[in-house]
Amino acid sequence: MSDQVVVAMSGIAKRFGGVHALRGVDLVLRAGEVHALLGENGAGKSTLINILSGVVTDHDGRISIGGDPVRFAGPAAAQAAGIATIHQELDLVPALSVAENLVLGREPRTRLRTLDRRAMTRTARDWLGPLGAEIDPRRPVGSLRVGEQQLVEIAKALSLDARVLIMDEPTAALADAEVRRLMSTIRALRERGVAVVYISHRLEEIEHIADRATVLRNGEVAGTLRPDRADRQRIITLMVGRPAQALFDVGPADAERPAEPPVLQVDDLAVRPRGTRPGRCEPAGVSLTVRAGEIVGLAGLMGAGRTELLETLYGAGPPGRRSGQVRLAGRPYAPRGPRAALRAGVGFVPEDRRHCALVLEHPVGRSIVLAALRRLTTAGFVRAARERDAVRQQVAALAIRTSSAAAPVGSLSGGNQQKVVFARHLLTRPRLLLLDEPTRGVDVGAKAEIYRLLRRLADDGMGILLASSELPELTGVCDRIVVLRRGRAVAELPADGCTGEDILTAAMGGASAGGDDR
Amino acid sequence: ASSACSVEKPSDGRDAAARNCGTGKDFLIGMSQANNAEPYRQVMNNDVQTAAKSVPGFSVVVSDAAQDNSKQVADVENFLTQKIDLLIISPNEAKPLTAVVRKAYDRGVPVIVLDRKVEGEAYTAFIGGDNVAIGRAAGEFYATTLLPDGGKVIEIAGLPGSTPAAERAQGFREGIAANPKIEVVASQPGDWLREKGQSVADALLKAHPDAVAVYAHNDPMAEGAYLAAKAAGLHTKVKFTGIDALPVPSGGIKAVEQGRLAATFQYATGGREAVDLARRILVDCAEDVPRTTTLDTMRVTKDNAAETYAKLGGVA
Amino acid sequence: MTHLGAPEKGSGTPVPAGGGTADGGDRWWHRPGGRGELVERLFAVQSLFALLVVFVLAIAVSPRRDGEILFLSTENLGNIVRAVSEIGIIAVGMTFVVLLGGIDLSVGAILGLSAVGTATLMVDSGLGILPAVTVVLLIGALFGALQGYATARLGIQSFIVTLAGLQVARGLARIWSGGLGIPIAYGDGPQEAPPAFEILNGTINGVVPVPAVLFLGIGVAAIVVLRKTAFARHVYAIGGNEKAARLSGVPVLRVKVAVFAIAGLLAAVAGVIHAGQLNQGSPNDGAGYELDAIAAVVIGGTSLAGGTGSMGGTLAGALLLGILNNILALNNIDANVQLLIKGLVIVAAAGLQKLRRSIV
Amino acid sequence: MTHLGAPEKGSGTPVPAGGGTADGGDRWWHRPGGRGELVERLFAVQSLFALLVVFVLAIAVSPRRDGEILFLSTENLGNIVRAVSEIGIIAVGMTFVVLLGGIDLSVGAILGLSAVGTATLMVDSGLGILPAVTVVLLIGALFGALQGYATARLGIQSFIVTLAGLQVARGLARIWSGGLGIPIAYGDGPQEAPPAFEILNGTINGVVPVPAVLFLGIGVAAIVVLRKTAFARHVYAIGGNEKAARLSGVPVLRVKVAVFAIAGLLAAVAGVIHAGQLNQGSPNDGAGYELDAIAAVVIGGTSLAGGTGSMGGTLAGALLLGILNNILALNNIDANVQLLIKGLVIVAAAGLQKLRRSIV
Ligand SMILES: Nc1ncnc2c1ncn2[C@@H]1O[C@H](COP(=O)(O)OP(=O)(O)OP(=O)(O)O)[C@@H](O)[C@H]1O
Ligand SMILES: Nc1ncnc2c1ncn2[C@@H]1O[C@H](COP(=O)(O)OP(=O)(O)OP(=O)(O)O)[C@@H](O)[C@H]1O
Ligand SMILES: [Mg+2]
Ligand SMILES: [Mg+2]
Repeated sequence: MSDQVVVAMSGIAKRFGGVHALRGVDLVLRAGEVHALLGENGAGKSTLINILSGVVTDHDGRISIGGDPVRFAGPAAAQAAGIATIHQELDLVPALSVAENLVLGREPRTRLRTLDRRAMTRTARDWLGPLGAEIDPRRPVGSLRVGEQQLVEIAKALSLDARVLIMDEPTAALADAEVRRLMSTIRALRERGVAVVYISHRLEEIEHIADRATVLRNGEVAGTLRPDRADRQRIITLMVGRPAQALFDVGPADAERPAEPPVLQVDDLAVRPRGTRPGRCEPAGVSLTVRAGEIVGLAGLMGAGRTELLETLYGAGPPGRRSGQVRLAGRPYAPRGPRAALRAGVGFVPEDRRHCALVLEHPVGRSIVLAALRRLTTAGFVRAARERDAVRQQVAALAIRTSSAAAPVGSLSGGNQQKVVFARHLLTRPRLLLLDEPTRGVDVGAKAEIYRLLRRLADDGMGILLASSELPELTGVCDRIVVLRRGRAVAELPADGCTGEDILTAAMGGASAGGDDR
Repeated sequence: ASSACSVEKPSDGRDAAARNCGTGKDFLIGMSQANNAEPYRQVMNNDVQTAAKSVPGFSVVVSDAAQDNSKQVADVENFLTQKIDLLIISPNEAKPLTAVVRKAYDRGVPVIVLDRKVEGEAYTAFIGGDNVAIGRAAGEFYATTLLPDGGKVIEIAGLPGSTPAAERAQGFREGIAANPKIEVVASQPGDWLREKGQSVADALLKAHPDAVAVYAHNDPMAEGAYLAAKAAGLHTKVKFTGIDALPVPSGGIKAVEQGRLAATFQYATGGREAVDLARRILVDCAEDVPRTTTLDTMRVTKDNAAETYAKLGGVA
Repeated sequence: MTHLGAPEKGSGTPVPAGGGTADGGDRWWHRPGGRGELVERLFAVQSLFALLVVFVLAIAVSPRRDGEILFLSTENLGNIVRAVSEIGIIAVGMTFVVLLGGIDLSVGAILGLSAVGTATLMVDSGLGILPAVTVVLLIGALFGALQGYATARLGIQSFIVTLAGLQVARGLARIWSGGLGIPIAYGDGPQEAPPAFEILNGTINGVVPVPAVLFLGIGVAAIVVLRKTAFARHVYAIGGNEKAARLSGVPVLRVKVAVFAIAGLLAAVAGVIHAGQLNQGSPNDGAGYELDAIAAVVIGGTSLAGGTGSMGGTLAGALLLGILNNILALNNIDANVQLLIKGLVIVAAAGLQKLRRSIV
Repeated sequence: MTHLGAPEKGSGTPVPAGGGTADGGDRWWHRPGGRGELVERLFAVQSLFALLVVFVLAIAVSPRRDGEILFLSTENLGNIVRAVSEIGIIAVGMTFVVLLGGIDLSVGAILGLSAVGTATLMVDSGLGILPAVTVVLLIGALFGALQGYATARLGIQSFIVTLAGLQVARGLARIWSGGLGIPIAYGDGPQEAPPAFEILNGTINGVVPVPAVLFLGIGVAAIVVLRKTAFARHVYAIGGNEKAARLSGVPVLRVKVAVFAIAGLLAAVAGVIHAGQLNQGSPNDGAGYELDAIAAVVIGGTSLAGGTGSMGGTLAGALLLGILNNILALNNIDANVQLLIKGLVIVAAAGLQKLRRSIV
């Protein structure tokens, strides 16, 4: 790290209506440093980097780059100034190919001013390769998995060859192997003198990679520190403003409890969908049991078929032929759609909240009650008082940070949006809750809240099936862990004494795992 | 004044026209209609079809250009592809259809033009009414019979820009000139439509509560105006006249008969006359059919309404 | 809900900062405080506000006679509402469709078909008012439902389905009527309609036209439906994000079919009124009404992208268009200039809507 | 992965490490000879395929006279292409707009305005062909650009902006022309247009109508633009995900303005041709052309949601509509029944497009 200041932001403030997202933040980025931005959901991290990347232009305060004051008119201006950004939400054009997305806005041209497709493909290969992404550049982005799309976003930002690289939760959709490759890529950038802004709620990543960290709280700087020297408890305290409980201190599973009856029994479930659905990995022989009061984890590499399994159990998979047996509370269970699943007492929190759960313009309250309207309705009319109580309870129980129940969901921070989806399905009082990466983008404090909540729900007799790419989450929260590989359940591990390495080994297919065994 | 490229040179179609005729043969007649959505034109189609039924060997196909000049050109071309024996056309507008009518005529297809003219001489016969004369007849009726003591008149005109609208307005003013006490106090287009006539009359009767009569350029608009006046309780004070006098249940003759309109003025469709001409050209091989037939108008009032309705072949 | 009770005391539950949930109260439920709230309140009634502006302007430019403002006479006001009642009723149905993220181009043609049906069934088939109207409304609803099914099931965009539906309905109307308007005469004889049907042409207390009453009645009912029912929540949800709605258990197919059926039904209602007002069922009537209805919906603040909007706005939008038409006609503005002015007002009204979003 | 059909053999197939996508099956979209490719290839030319089907059907049902298939006569085929040339040219511009995720309802009115302009400028103002046409095309492009600016800058949906634009353009055309068609007489005198302009009514080699040549020329040029330029990538990107495009530095405002300008320009081109073909500039012409053009675009496989579609499809769609119109007329189908049939064909064609997506 040199001491050369690349970017200096001072006195940055921004209000959205009545909400103070930022109240006078100073931030200095030096060449060759990885600068972490930490903070609770809604602390103002994304807003700050949106200002730096020219997305938000009407703010107070000054920005200077290399000593010269600047004022960006838009994203293009920031890019031209050497600032590349990976935004928190995936923003790619689904119908365009990987290569077209990568060079969008600065397409290479031939001498005839026409598109130079060969150069485009080459660029894409060059930047995707080091990330370990074997993605054909001609594939439409819409056919990629979320993780692959995330890699494309990263490659796209890298290809700008910028002085400043901003990454807003780049690993939220990535599994372990990809995260490791990304870390080495970032290290290489640091060597080249690039200033990296790194936002993540995974503290272990921060400890691993960051040189300095700025902690935001309520739109203000709560402190700056060196993550490798500070202990985790101190970071968390800075973030939330008071000492916090340990993340995985969820209280012990009630070991004394008699074995509860199974809520969900899956026996050799397999699905053969009609037509071809590229990129999907449907269940191809899954057996597992979830008992009442139990939290069962679903582990696997990216694309192992966790999402597809949950979707199938929720009746949201593609149409096709099913084989095997599924029982819910002892009765045969084959939902024709999400509606039937909900009625049978199954809830599902999907992993992609923007596309699968939320309407950003709709009010928080209405978003929360959507799936449970049946219970709040008499003769087709929604009972206002019941609705209000239900929303209040959920907002309190999940500590959703919103200015009002009428505020649009889109005005909430990412993590709080996730909690809204969570609340929606809790409100249906499911006996079985299917969770797909439920804490993606949720801050540490809130995560701990959610974990405690899950445990409480389980103790009240709910069965929970939790798919996650975060190994500590699986080992810390679950009672048992089922490992998927290519749509099959290949191992079942007790959470007690099971390590991340054990899970990875099983997920990769035994000790010989290495990728050369295809 | 044709130019380079290959614009068809007029060939002499006169004798070709006589080529395909005689008794005992089958004839396909193409009827190109400008817009079926106007009741007047729908009745014209019906008249042509009914009249053709009584001529042995005649079969008629009707196309609807839906008020689109280009579509009507294509319609005529498709008729030519089908090798029709005679073309009856009621053009949407004159100039745009002149070329394709000439093309048909030059190929030896006799052409009878109905209602609206085309330019030039390349057609066999024209049959149509005289809108200025009709407007004048209406004006004279106002001047002498309806409002001998004068008064304020509201005009609800046809679609802005259409020739009949202009001519019916002009004729009317010529007609009322005889009585200087008659004054046209407002004129708004009702686009030939009943509901437009109604809403325009709503506003105009409001703006001119002392108006004593409404001169509408066609019967549907007159009926619309009547409805508006009725809603305002003015229908007994104000008199209404229309134009067209179609012999159909929804037409103006019935409205006169039932007392809603004081009078209407016939604008004949010419359908029967066209088929008659066609018979003379195709069956009788007549060479010298009249080049222009101007259809007379007729004033329809309560006195002659029932009788006229029957005479024009209206169904009860 | 036992397990989700009040936040646990003392267990470290983070209290939402930033004045969030703590002070609770109804204010929290309703709206955020502060400047945003004020602006939002102002704009929530904004299409009403625009309506007011146009109303005041109309008074200002209205021609006068003997000191009387012609525009303001009870009769003229009644006429305005009567004149917009058909478009207004259609616009109510259109609002549901647009909220769903769709569009319905067939409503004008359905109006024509229904007007023909009303006249034919009463006059030629000799049905009574109730059976005739019932049949016509059923046809309209069924036609709409079929279109909804085609969009929802085959996944074809509603623009295309209803563009085709427009042609089909128009063709059917012309075939049914033989291409000519069917006049409605009143009386007890054969070929005559029950005189009671003429009520559609009448007024209540000699002031308020019956179609106007129907329009406002339907409008108010629709406001209630849209505010209070689960069905409306489903419509908004589908319009906002169909996939999310499906995953939340919304019966997407059923809701879509119902919405298009409502649009068809209301177009048929407008058709019955049309026949009653004009004493005639004409197959060519209603052409272009769909565009006016859509304009009313959009001026009322409902987004064509679906998912946001209100019914009150649509009513205000329809009335605004009606006043505009009326005042232009009262002032004898040239028909072509009227076209220009109306075009510009539509853009201005839609622009105002956008302004709102960017301020709040 | 095994999603291509065959069940997985040998349950022990190991996973590629670090992500499951490396298996060859995922490259279905270019794997030579794969089933996916075949289906995709088949459907890529699918609107062409539909065109072929309709063509063959037309031959089969064509009336014959003296053994000659009337449909197939050179003259008839020429007529078909000439008849669709205006709609086709408009549809080319419309394709850009629809790819962008917008819609342009004003093109028919712009056609009318341009036809009036062409006639007036040549006949009344005595301009030569080149200056007159240039002015008209500029007006069309400017009108489109203004609409594009209004949508892009004020954020009003293009449906509304162009609906208003339709009224404004129609009003201007009527005012400019005095409401009457302006006839074009040829000659060298005053009030006469240069005879060379009549070329638009002529044929090349006595066979191919000039408007048809223009249509196909513009179509091919548009195909090239859409395939080969960065501009086209930007259009697709904005239509697919406007926010992503903006974040990538695509000049969204400029692209939108350009696209609507192109649509206006091409509508003006169609207007010039229209005036040339009909020897008249009539202010009411072109009404409803926008819907036909949109139908051609959608039948050609371009999604109204924006972001996906092709220009070749649009050309095929326009020709398909032309053949349909022609064969229905040749068979003397009743005008009302024609309406029904066309409606159903449009839905069927759009349904076919959907089928494609769900199969591939
Ligand atoms: N467009 C907006 N309109 C209104 N309020 C907004 C908007 N964007 C952000 N906010 C508010 O600004 C605050 C900061 O949000 P921001 O997205 O910066 O948080 P964050 O630190 O990135 O959180 P997370 O970790 O959940 O992503 C939050 O209170 C949020 O509700
Ligand atoms: N071409 C496609 N068509 C439809 N759905 C797809 C496609 N590609 C990916 N998906 C779906 O997108 C979702 C996200 O995939 P993601 O990249 O998150 O995989 P993952 O969650 O890591 O893997 P898994 O959950 O299967 O272990 C999955 O439901 C996947 O089935
Ligand atoms: Mg954020
Ligand atoms: Mg997943």
